[in-house]
Amino acid sequence: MAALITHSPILIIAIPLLAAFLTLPIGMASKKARNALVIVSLTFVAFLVFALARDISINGIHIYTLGATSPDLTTPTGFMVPVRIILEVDGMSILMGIIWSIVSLAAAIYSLSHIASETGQNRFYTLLLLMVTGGFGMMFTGDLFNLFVFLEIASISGAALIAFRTRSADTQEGGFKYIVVSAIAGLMVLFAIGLLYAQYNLLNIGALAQVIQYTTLDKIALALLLIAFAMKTGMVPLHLWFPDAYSVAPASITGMLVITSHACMYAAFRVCFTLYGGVIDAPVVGWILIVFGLLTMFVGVTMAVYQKDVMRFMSYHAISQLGYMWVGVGVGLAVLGNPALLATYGRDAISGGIFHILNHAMYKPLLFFTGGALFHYTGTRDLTKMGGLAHKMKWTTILYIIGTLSISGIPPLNGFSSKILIYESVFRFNPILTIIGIIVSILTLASFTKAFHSAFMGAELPEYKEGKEVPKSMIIAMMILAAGIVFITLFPSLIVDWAIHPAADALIDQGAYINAVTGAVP
Amino acid sequence: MLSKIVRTVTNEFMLFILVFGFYIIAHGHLTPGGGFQGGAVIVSGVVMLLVAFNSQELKKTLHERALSIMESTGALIFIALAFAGIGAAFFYNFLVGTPIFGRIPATGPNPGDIWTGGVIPLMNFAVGLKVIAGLSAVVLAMALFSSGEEIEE
Amino acid sequence: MTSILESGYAFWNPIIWIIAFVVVMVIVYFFRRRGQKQYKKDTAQARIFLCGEEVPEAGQRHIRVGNIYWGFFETLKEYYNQVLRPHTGIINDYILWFVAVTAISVIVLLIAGLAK
Amino acid sequence: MDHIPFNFPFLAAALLVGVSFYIIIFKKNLIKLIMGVAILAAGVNLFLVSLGFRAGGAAPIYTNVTEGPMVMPVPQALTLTSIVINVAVLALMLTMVIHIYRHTGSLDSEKSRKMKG
Repeated sequence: MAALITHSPILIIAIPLLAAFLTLPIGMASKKARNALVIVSLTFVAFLVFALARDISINGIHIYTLGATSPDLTTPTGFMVPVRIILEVDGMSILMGIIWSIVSLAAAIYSLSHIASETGQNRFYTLLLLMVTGGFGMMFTGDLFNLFVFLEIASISGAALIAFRTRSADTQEGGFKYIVVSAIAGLMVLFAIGLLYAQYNLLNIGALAQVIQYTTLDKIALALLLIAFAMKTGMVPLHLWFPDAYSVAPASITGMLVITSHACMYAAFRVCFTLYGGVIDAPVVGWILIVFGLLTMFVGVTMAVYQKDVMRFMSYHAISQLGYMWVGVGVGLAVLGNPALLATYGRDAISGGIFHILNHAMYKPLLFFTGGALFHYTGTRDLTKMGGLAHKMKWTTILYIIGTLSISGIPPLNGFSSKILIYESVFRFNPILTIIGIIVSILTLASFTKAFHSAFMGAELPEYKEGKEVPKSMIIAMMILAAGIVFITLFPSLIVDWAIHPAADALIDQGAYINAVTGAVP
Repeated sequence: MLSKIVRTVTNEFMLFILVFGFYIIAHGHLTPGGGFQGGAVIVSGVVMLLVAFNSQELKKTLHERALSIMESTGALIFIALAFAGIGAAFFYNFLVGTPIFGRIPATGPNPGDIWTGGVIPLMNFAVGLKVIAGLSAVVLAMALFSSGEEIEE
Repeated sequence: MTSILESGYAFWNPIIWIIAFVVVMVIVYFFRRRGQKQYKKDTAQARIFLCGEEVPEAGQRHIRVGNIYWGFFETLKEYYNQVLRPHTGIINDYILWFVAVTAISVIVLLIAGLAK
Repeated sequence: MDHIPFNFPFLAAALLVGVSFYIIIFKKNLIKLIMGVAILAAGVNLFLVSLGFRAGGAAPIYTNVTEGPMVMPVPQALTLTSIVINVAVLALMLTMVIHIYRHTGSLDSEKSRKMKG
């Protein structure tokens, strides 16, 4: 068990990779065996993630050096700086890892019946597992170039999955837009990494953070990294590709793509807080994040009210919710240089932003899955053609209501507990931010009521009289996420104390991240 | 399908391209090159075959299914080699000092010894296998696409 | 208690909300119990009554998504005209926005650096 | 004036990046757009590989090398990885464009789009 935990960071990345290339030979022999392989490997990965989380909460940051004689040997004998690939898992990384393990497992279970009628399922699961690898890699790596590689792995497999259903033109268009945007964002990240490498000859984030100077080139690199990751996240006005790509993907993949967005957001936070943490012009960058965050919230939600396609509608909501996180963490970043303000409300703002990532990662895939269930039942994404579906889809309706109440921040549910953290801490920074946040929340509820009415309410329509509730595996996948929502709803302070505050402290405390790499010199 | 002269020359050249590609793969740990580069060289031969014969002809020899299995095998060998070092750490070069590719060359300029590098030459072969299969499948699929045929699975 | 979330001003406890919710549900159930039970199913008593008019078919009766919030969009027409303009759906424009935002960020960061 | 030849690769990289962004933003043909992405990748790769250049350096491989300075190996490894990734990206893009052309009969990014707003 101890050895398993020691090696768990790389096992979490490598097991989906191994399973990805096993799906093809096994899937040719038996479909059932392949499905079992996918589910079992992802369950095992989820178990490893939770075991690692427990270890990190006890022993602090977990370091893993690839190819070394011992995993904690970060700097090889005879070298001054870390040269090997290093995985570094701290409180923030492991929180993202927990989210990703739950959502990817739910998405795989959902796919079992959502994809059942498509051809090329072996490839589908290969790509899905590769995407899982890419996501975990982005979250756990302590090396800038590795971040780029895993970003590209996640992007390429994601684009292929978006375009998986080749029958219709819009999937191809969505996949093409996603891959073009990803390729350009990825290349800009690489360019920025080159700028940093040219000055410091380092790629390790911790070692780089120790020597970084904030020269003009560093500023350009910061802007490139920040905006490239923000584009992958879907920040207004760089969100235009987001609904195009997310609305056409199979619903299980859309749920996972939301978390890859969060992974890019995590990378942006990592760059701002850890890489540039000591030297960054915190108020300016913080205000950039806040301004774009407000724009994201407001434009996202107003565009969502306008939509008539159920998946596009939810995609715009995903954009709008991402704005809350940018604002929360942006406020924290703006007061990073001021310990007094940071203690009064900065830490709470960052915690609220991160808590919102966790909550959003539970209810948004759930809503996308219900959207996929609607598509599964009706064969269309067009809300104007739907109506009266609650008569037939009882489980989907209940789960949709849970997701709706949660995303709108209706009090007993988890969406509210993170929003109140953001509102109250941000209010002390600038009251206008809270007011806009509340308006956006109201509009969110209004638009979800509209979608709920047009899809589920009303008399039973003659064209949907026939048909059954969606298959069991889809319901189970939605149930997993709904159970997560209920758990966070009932025990918000348990979650905040055990997961969110360590994550926020991991972002604020740059020194611990650096020491974990450079302090371990033998 | 191009003329008989082109086809014959292509067939003859294919051997040299294969040999050169494998040379690059095998010497990946000593000279510039490696799995991807050597694989790409061999796939350039496949592209040449594709030009000389047409995609329908080539499809009879290069089966989609075989290419898929070959690609998966290459990837699996690579990951298995990485996993094999997990006694120390993932990707640990456990073959150094053993009879297989285990010689340790002197640091500094040396004439080059093929029997060095530990798992690196083996990984080069695995990557080479994957690249040959993967890129061949890509060019073949695109050629079939543009000739208007659907590929199954 | 693991449910109480302390924020800056006050505390937040979902359990209280759930208890309140349950109490409201009990009251609602009480009122529902007091309703008529003697009506006959599958007769005119249970049918929809619309001032004696013919009730339209289910498909006609349902208010579709396009007709909801008409007034909202009518009021915000100007805003929507503006905000829909960048949503062209053309991939080239997406990259133009990226270049523009990156350029603005670089300029902002450089000017902020000069001010110090 | 001594340093000008060594800055030349960076100027070329900047030129490539500029040209590629011009193509990506202003050319509506999807195949040209893919070419733009390829040129952008080439520009970034050129930038990376010229970072590691040292005047008079030999290739960073010990086999049969002459004594003297070597260029830096890490940027070359980065460039190689980036090239491999770009092969995958370009292949995927081309496949999707083939599909788009099949469905819509057009390669124009304005005419072939189905989604907006």
